[in-house]
Amino acid sequence: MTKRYSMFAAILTTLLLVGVGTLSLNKKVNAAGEGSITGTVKLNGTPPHMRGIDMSKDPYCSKAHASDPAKMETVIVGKDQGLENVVLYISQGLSGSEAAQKPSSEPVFDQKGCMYTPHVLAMDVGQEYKVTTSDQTAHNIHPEPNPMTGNIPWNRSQPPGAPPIVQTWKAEEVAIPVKCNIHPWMHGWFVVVKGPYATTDESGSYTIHGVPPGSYTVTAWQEELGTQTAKVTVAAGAPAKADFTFKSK
Amino acid sequence: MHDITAHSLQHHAPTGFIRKHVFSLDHKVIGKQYYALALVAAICGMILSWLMRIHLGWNNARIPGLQLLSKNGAPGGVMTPEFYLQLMTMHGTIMVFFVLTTAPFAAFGNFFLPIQVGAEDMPFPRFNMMSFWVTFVSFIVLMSSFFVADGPTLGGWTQYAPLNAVGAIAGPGQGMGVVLWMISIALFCVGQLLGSLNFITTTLDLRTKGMSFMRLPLSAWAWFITSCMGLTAFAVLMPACILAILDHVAGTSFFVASNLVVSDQLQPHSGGSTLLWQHLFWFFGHPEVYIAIVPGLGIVSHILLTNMRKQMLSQRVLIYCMGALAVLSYMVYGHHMFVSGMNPYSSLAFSFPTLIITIPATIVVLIWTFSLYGSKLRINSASLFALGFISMFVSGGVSGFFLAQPSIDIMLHATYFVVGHFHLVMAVAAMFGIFAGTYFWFPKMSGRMMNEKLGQVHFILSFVGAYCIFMPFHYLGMVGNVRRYASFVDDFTVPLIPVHRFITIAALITGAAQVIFVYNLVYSRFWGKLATENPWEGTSLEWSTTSPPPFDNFGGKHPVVYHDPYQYGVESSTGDYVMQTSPEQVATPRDEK
Amino acid sequence: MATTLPEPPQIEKHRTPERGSGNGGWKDLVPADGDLKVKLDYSPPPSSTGIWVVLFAITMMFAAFTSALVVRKGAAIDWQSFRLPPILYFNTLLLVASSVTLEISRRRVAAFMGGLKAHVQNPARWLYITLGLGLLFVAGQYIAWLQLQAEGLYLATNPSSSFFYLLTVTHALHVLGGLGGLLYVIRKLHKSALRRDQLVSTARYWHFMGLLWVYLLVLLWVKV
Amino acid sequence: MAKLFAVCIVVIAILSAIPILRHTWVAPEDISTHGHLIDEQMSETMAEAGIAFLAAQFFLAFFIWKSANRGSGEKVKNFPIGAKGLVLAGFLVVGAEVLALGVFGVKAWADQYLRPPAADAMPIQVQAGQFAFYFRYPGPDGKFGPLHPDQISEANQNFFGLDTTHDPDSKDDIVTAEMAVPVNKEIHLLMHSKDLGHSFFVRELRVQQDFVPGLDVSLHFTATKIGKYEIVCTQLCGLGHYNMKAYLEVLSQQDFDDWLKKEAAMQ
Repeated sequence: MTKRYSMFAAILTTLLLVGVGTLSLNKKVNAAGEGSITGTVKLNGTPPHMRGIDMSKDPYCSKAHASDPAKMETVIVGKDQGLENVVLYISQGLSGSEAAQKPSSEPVFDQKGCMYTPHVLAMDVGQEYKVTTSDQTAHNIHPEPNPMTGNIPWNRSQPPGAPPIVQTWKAEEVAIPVKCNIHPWMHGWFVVVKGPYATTDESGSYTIHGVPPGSYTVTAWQEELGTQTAKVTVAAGAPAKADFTFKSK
Repeated sequence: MHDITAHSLQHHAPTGFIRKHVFSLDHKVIGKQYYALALVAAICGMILSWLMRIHLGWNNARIPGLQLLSKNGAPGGVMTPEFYLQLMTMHGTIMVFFVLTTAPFAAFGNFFLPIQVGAEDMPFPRFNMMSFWVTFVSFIVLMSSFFVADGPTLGGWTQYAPLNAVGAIAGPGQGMGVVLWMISIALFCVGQLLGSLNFITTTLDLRTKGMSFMRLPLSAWAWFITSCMGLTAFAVLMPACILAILDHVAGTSFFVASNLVVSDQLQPHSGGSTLLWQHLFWFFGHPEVYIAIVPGLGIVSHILLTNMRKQMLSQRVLIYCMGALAVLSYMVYGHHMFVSGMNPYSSLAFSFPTLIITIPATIVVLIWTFSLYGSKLRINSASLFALGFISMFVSGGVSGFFLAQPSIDIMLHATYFVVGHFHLVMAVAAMFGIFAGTYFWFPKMSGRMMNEKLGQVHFILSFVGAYCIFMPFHYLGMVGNVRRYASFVDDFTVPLIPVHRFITIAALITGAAQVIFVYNLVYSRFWGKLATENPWEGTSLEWSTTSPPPFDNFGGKHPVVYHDPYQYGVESSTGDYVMQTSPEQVATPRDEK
Repeated sequence: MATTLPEPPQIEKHRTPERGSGNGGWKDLVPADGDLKVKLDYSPPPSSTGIWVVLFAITMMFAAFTSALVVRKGAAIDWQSFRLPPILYFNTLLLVASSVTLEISRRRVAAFMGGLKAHVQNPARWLYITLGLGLLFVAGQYIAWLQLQAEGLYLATNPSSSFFYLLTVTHALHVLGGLGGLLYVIRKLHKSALRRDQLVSTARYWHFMGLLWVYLLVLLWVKV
Repeated sequence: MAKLFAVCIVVIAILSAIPILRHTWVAPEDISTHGHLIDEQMSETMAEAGIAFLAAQFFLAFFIWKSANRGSGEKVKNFPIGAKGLVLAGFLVVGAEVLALGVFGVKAWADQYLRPPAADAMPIQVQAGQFAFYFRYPGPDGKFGPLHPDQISEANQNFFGLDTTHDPDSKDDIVTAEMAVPVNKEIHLLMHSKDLGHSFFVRELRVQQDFVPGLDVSLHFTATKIGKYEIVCTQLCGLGHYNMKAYLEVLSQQDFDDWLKKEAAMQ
């Protein structure tokens, strides 16, 4: 008896799974119909002083910055107060299946002139990201996630000419600090979110693509100035707008 | 524990493969097992050193296939700094513990100590068996750390605190790797303690009729002295390892100080003493070095005597010197810590006994060298390696002059000078002792002779090669080239890279030469020509029994000893020597008494 | 309890010099003229030498722990002393008592083996008592640990507690080893295959455990 | 074979001695006031050790050459000076030698470690951490502010964990990544480790000292030659050990003051 029941249950679940699968497929198919969220992030107030970085410890690094001295990158303000490196993501309103979609592009975290480019790297949960090095000196990459989240810290070095390191994060976390112990000033962030996300460019503007119609809460995260949220409603085709303004401390 | 004596009283040779060859109670089989373990370990250690040398010679060169050894450690065959350090740590640990301690002490000692004192077996065969198998397990545990998450520890064989206790945040291998290392070494200590227990009781209680202490061969003396050192040293290292494991796993703070911020994270420990680990470790660590070399002294003297066909100028002095070395080795350990932040006055206090150690060492060398005068030296692989041992011992010893002085140590500490020093005096010399012992005793252990020609080729290559590798280390050190660097980014080290390449090439060739030895060993084991009872015309007890000896060593009867060892250069019915067991009376050439 | 003993074993004679192994080596020299004036002088059987070696190793181990404690406390700013659980003193009594009972049984068995008293009633009894006392001691130590944990003092709470657990647990483990030895002796006795030196070395080990514990207690009392 | 071996020994001994005699590889020139003591000690030891080394190797080779494979007819002889003579020689010669070395050595060591720094020595704090050194100058007030390990953040370049908002002493402290010192001025170096065991080694200064976590040690030296030198770590501290460096700038008093101003402005 029980055997037969379990058999029946099994068939049912498979059917369900197939159904869900096809649904989500349909979503992908009419991705054209999806909306997007765009806007700008600005700083209100005088930009804080970004202290210079003395790289004399490693001659290779200091040579790389001989012409333009390196500065800290915690708050970078572009033209008309646009804030760079702010990560925007949808904190509420996404259904599980929508959140589960992976963006196609693979985020790349490069080590260049003993600095991280980009300084902040946003990615989706479980999405593969790549760590590369363009330097002729060895770095070690040492992300230190919060142990509570279930993300596992790692620490590996990348000598010149070593192949890229490809990794994923298994849990949502805003944000994971990344550092290089060999060059203590090297510091960056991994921002791991569910669903679509965007990072502001030097003018502070951004666009989150691939947002299905609906109303959401968008969160903007800045490493120094904290987070802000805004409610937006996305209609098919028309991009919704959400601007943010951080007050400088 | 106690019924084992009873067991060895009614001696029956075991039947059945397991009891005979695997879990054997026979000291001879256990000795061979130790030898095999040491051989495997030595090969592993040598391969590791090759990889290190290649990396040092040609930085960031792709070593094809290296990524198979460790995917993360050598992505695409390029060795990462952490992997270099992991290889270095494992090389040191394997060589010091599983080769230099097991081969001359545990392997040869197990096989020949009971025979040389005229006993049937060790008093506690079960402990003896345990001692091997515990050591074996500890080796497996150590090697297994290659296969855990981020590889073995990179802390060096000294495993300084607090690097050994703060965990994975301090770097790859500092998580599971360290724990496995500590467990492995703690187990190793247990194994060697059990071994020392057997060695000491054998020498004290199981000497046969007529075998007074002064009639013990020098090798037996060396093993006895070594086991006394081992008993003291390993009994201190084990607690230290336990403390370190607790610090690492249970969050205690024996060695980890308060307010440490590793990689921007404040550590939870409080108030531990960093120097405490160094004191405990080096209290073991320095005697350990002598545990590696003293058996060599004994073996070499034994072999030289047999091949010189005359007595040493004085056997007693050699014994006293070995004893003096053993005692002094506990008073000098602080010379590893001159610049460690220890009280500068204690640095001075430690430097004088260290300098004094050169006196017994020098006397040993003088006795050896000047005893050669007027001898009828027989040149064979064994005696060659024994003589090579002397040369190496001297070369490595004189550099001790420098390191014994705190003021000079300011300049040379932690440079390649140290590496050259301890490799010559401890590693190479001890290895030569092992080789000499192998060529000398192989007939007795296996019943077959080793190939003499191959042996001599192997010797000359090893001798020249060893110097080519380790002499340049001293020069590097004098320039100030710091050891334990994965690659040389300092401007001034760039002109030294050719030297490193030379060393690397020499290391590869010399290493390859060891293949001859392994081949010779394996070939002779099965197809070598049969050995007689006493191929070298030796006098000590091991030559008065068949090769290989029967299960109870002397075939039921018990040897009676009539002479001091080494009655060479006399007229007797047998030739120019008298066995210890022969009652024949001869005029001893020059008696010491 | 299997206490019926068969015939008492033979009176122990010095074993014949013919066996090389296990009976102690011959210290007397054989003069080179070859005639053997062999005095009946032999070193003690290995087990009684061996036990001293073992005890030495254990001493070294605890010496290392002690020096660690002294250094660690010397360097410490974070050392918090605490009151030792009173039960420890009771345990001490137990262990001392066990030493006494073991001594009694050792003499009885020795006399019994020596055949001086052919009909000692059940020489094993005192061994069983010793065994019981030893078990009680370990149990008592366990209770002491429970009490400390009830006070919130765990292994990693403070260096003082770390050392307390470290020393007491290590000692307790060694005591358990001694209990094993006792069981072994009892078994041998019932098989009437016990050799005197086996009992002697077990006794030495046990007494040493008692001494060691007293030392540790003083150490903890002074330092912790 | 014996003769080949003997020749090998001699050749190797000579070859190993040549680079020493020709000073092919020597330590970089000494730029400190105490360094010459160490160098002298070094060369004395080199002379004695070198002679011992060569003598031992030559004797060994000679005896091997002479006594190898002698005919069965010949008798074995003993060296005229018996064991007693050798032991005596060992004790007297080597004993005197090492004793002399030890005693003279004390001078160099004492100058570096037993003599307290001069009262007007300039204090500089160095902090070692994985895998870089950072230096702190007390600034005009000549006082170092307290350290707050919980506030250490390399991301914000607060390497020492200073609290400039609350500690007045910290306000004017100057934190730098390279170490500049005025020439011919005694420096009192206060050594502090942030995380693990490290070491401070400057070859030209003839200075090496470990950092002890949880225990601040100090060091003093006087640099006598203007130039740029390397500070390296010699205590295995992790994967970046080989690249744990900083640079020591020995400047004229004038340049040093300017440099300090520049660094102060960068804070």
